[in-house]
Amino acid sequence: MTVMVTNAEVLALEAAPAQGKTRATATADVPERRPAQAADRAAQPVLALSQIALTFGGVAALRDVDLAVAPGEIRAVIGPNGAGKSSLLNVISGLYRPDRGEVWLGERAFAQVPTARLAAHGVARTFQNLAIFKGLSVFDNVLMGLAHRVRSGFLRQIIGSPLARRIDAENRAAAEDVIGFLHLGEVRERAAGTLPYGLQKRVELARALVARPTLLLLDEPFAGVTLSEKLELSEHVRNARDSYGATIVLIEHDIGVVMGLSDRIAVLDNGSKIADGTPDEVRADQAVIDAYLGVAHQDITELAV
Amino acid sequence: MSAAPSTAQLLPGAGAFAITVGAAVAFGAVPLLGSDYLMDAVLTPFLALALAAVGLNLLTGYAGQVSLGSAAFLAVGAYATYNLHLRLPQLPLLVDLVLAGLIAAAIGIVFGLPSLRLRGFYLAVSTLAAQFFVQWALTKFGWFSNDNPSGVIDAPVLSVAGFTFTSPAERYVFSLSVVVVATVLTQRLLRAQSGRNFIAVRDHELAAKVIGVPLLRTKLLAFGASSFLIGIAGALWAFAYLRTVEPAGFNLDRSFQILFIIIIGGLASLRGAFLGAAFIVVFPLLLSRAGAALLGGVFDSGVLEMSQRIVVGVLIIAFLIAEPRGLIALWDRLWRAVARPAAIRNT
Amino acid sequence: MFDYQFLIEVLVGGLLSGVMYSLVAIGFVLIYKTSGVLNFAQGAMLLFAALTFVSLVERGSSFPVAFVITLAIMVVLRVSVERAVLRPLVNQPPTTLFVATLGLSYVIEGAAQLLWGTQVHGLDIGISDVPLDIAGVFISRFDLFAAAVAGSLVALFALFFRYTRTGLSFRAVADDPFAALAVGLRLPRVWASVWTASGIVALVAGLLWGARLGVQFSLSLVVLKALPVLVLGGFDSIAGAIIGGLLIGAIEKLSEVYVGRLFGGGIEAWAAYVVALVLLLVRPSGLFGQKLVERV
Amino acid sequence: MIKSRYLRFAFAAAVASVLATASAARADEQFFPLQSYRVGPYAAGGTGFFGGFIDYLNLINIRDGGVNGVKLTWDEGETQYEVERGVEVYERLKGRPGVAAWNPLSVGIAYAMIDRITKDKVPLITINHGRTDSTDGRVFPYVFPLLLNPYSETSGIVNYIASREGGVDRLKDKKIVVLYHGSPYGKETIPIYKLLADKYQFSLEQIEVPHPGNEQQSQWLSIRRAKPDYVVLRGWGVMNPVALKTAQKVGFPADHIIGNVWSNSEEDVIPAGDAAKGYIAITTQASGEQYPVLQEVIKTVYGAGKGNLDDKKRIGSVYHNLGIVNGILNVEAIRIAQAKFGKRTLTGDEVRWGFEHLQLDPARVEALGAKDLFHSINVTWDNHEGDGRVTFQQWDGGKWKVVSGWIAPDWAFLRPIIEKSAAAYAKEHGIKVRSSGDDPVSN
Repeated sequence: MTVMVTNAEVLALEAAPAQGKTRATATADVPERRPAQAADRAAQPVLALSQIALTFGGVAALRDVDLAVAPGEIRAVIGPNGAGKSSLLNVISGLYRPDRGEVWLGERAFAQVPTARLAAHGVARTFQNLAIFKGLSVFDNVLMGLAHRVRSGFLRQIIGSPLARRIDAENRAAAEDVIGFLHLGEVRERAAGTLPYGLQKRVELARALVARPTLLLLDEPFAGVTLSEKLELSEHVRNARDSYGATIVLIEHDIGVVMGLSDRIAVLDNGSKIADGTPDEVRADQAVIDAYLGVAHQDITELAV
Repeated sequence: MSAAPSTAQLLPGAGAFAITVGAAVAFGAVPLLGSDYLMDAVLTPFLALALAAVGLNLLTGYAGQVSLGSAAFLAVGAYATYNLHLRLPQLPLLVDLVLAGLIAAAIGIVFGLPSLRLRGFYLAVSTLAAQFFVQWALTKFGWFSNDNPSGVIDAPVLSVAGFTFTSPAERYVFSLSVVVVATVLTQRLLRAQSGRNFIAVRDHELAAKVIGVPLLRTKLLAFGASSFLIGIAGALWAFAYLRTVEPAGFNLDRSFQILFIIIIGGLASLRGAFLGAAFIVVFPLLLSRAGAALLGGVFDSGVLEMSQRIVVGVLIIAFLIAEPRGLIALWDRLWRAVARPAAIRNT
Repeated sequence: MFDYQFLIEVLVGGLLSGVMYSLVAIGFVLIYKTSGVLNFAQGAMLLFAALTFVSLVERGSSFPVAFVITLAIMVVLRVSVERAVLRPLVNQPPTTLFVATLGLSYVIEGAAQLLWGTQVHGLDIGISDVPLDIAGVFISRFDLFAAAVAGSLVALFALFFRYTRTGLSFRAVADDPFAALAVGLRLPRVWASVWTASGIVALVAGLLWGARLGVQFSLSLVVLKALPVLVLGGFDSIAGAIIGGLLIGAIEKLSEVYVGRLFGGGIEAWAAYVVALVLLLVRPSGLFGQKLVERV
Repeated sequence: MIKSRYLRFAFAAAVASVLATASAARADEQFFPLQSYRVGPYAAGGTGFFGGFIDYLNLINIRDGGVNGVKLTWDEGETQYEVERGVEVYERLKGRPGVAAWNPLSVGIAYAMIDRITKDKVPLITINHGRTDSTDGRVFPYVFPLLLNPYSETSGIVNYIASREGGVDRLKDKKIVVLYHGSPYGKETIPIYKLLADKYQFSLEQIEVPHPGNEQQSQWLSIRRAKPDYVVLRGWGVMNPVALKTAQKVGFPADHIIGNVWSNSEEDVIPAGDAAKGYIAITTQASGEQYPVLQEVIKTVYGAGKGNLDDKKRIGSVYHNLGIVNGILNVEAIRIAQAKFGKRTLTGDEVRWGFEHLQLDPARVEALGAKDLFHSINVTWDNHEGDGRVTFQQWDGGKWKVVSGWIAPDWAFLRPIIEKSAAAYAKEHGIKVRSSGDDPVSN
């Protein structure tokens, strides 16, 4: 019975993109392209985790988790609270060092991903509890997403050497583009700290997108956001993949949104992966239902409101 | 500390106009009309402390690294300039100043290293190590003060390209030009990517790391640039203002004074540094002059001084309660209230 | 041959003076632990307490009477300061609060001198400083007395924290002010009582240091001795303040007596900070301070 | 913009009020600008010294109607013993008409003013302190370390210790420790102690006490290990009582501790309580109020309710008497200058001439009512110290008692050292060394 309800919710979502504010760029043909993309999933994965195990002082947060993310895919990782989703993302972005296993970014493997060079590897992420720079304006926040590209030293910046000016101009153009893309135009000069929560989430997304990352890690982007903002944000996430060509890994515990948005879903439950497949396969998977049944009533009421 | 829109943005036209008028008054009217007292006892110290506050604001206001040892870098700047001038006489004074600033920057970077692991008051109190060490070293090793038995150094003559700055007005103009140039360069740095990196490191160090901001280089640049500015301010304080200096003049009270200036003036704002310096340097003098003039007969100078100290203390607390973001926020609010009708009219 | 007897004397002297440092440090810890404020007016309040006590004694009142009156004045002063200065600034960043307490120290220093004059006062609390000679090692009676007082004060606080309700509320507020608020602890009352407790420590420290230095303006400079103790022991731990104090006292004396000669003496001032700094690089929030957990 | 308008208005008002008072003054008045410090760590010294100085000026005004009819006026500016405050008060008061001399009683402020007063041609008086080489009037025409410069004080202390040991030759193999305050004032005498140690073959150790000196456990433990015969205390402020208390703690006898001229006041010993009993200190002026000039101050000045000290018990204290003596020297210099230039308001340079001829033999000192208060002074154009003699006083727990006659430092030995250091200063600053008293002063 519980599944039925979520299904309705999902259908509503699926219909949304059709009438939603479609961007000028060619998103119209999205439905046809998706099956083709699924076919070449066997191509080199953008991200692959093999046998990742992580313990915090005896408590096993992750138990031998494998995950592969194909280029251009919206890959979701869901699971109840405390399932290890955020730990997984922190392992991918190098904040935690796994006890065992490796993280493959494209063709390079890391025992621990060097966080400082994440941006250089084309990886960007957002944070669960919103890591924007309150003291900077929205535009400057977005500009910060390209910090790793600024090769000119501080002296060149002071003098305003040709190199410094060229890089600055390129960055500003890219920032303008993303500001327009995520409709942040009218708040661009305001200090990020003064914006409502939903808008701040969008600024963080813009900052992650501006460097046109090959891999975009989203840590519960829909947490604490109103329903209408959820729709808008999922719209932006889909556009991010389509017009910015980013492969997206989405960590979320709100099943409704995820089902409609992601190509494939992995389900974690207290540290281990219990299911991995398309939204339909996962929805039918008994292990997933049992895991969620345990917490189902709580999630459902939240959705029903 | 959100960077409130500065006055210039409110009245774009007025900004440029205000700067030109300000420059005309500062460089022209004041030196010609102002009294020796005004320049030698009020404006020159104000400029030196304002430059030191600009330096500390860069480190504490923009980059979020609290430092209680800024007086040590004032001392390094003063003693380095003295020794460069003494031991390498062929170098022009301006080169001495820049080199002294670089020496102060180098020492600033060394004492900035703990900031990679320490935060908040642990970092602040560990910068005290710089304060006490530098003060001890300058008194202990006679070489720094040319083996003067008491460790006091006398100011070299301030001469640039043949022109000597001796009278209070000339020394004032010399300090003013150095401070204006240094502040403009600092502003360019803070408007560029490095400035944004500072604020990023202050507001969310982890996010800054993830998006590729070089934490080590950014923090050390903050310490280095801040100590560079404070070093030059120290040289101005010693040679344009006091013209003789002893290490005790750069004690902990001096560090606290500079911290007062940027907190009262307003963190992460260059104009805040100047406003704060005006409050901390000029206001007590005004208070003591007014006190002496009005109540001179009734109380002796001691009682006046103590009551004046209470008034300054109370005002500091009152300002912090009224506007935690400092005078600059009060000033901008005042300006916005005055300028709002004007702004509407000319947009 | 190496004079071990002298080494013991330096060590004991260092430890005992370290106790005096931790006495001052505890005044800081109490406030920082419960409200995150580094109360730099503690030095001025220490001076004010000692000055009030001495002036009362000189005006004829006996020690106990003067102690009680001074205590009352300190309580009133601390509560009003907490109410007038700290509460309006309650959620401001630590640097703003730090500077507010600096401003407060100006006010108190000015008021103390206006009220009681700028004269220097002797304070004899009846404990002679003629050293005990234990097997050739000189140990000062005064230091032992000071150590006993500090020790009993610390024990008192430890018991107070562990077994009384208000003590428990202190610890709750220290751990998580919002949670404490949620369970209905009246935060303002806790902060007022914490400031009073730290006022009592300031009074005791003021009398002990006053007896040693004489009650004069420079008494407020004693806080500089407490800062390295806080850094080493951790800003928010009483145990850290005690052990940190002992360590800093010993390190200061040993470094000055044995290593000072190489640097030409006078290294005491910065030696304590450098040692605290080195240990800090190993443990960024002091030996006993709460580790700063950053929620990502 | 609003701010600076307010600023300009405030200054105009302040300057106007200052000018008003000045013009109203009658023609012949001699003005003393005072950079006093009545607040902060050194308030005890400041209130005593400036209290004594003002008391003596009042005495001259009330009793004699000024110096030969020229009334003495003064104005105080608070400096809290901080150099930049001292400079600010200097800039504020230097413009007043008839400035006689500056008496800052602060090493830091004195150093900062040497260039300024030389340019203004106004004498700077640093009684018992200041730059030792400023004794050489040929290089420092406007600076007067009257009575005692730090080197003479050192020589006086060593001579006193020698007298207690039964003669200079008995100093051989004695061990003296100098405990000095970690500041320019404290370090000034390091070289001269070394020279005297070589000369008299006594072993010497100099230990620094970091400012403010409120904790000296390690210094006194080193002293206990060194087991010296005497400890010279070259302290200032809180360092003095703490030194005496800690000495008692390590069992060092107080009567073998010799305090220098800035560790010799009641305020330095009272806080130490019984630990100070027996402690001996050098002084250029005895303490106590039994001297005729003190009695007159009490009768006429305090009698007329114009006494500067609020606590009458401090009359006759070491600092108060130092202020009185400093008053006597300033007034007599003016009297001597008036004899040459006329009984009117003198210029700074004329007062300088007065100081360069300030010779008060014991008879003249007695006529001034200061017999046994201070010995004598003999300033010449090239010796700005004036060969002041010193005496030693012992604290008996209640007051200072003089325990030695007037002792003369070894001036002959010190003079060449002073001239060498002054010559170096002259070379570094391009000052022409004067060859005679009437030489017009260069720069």
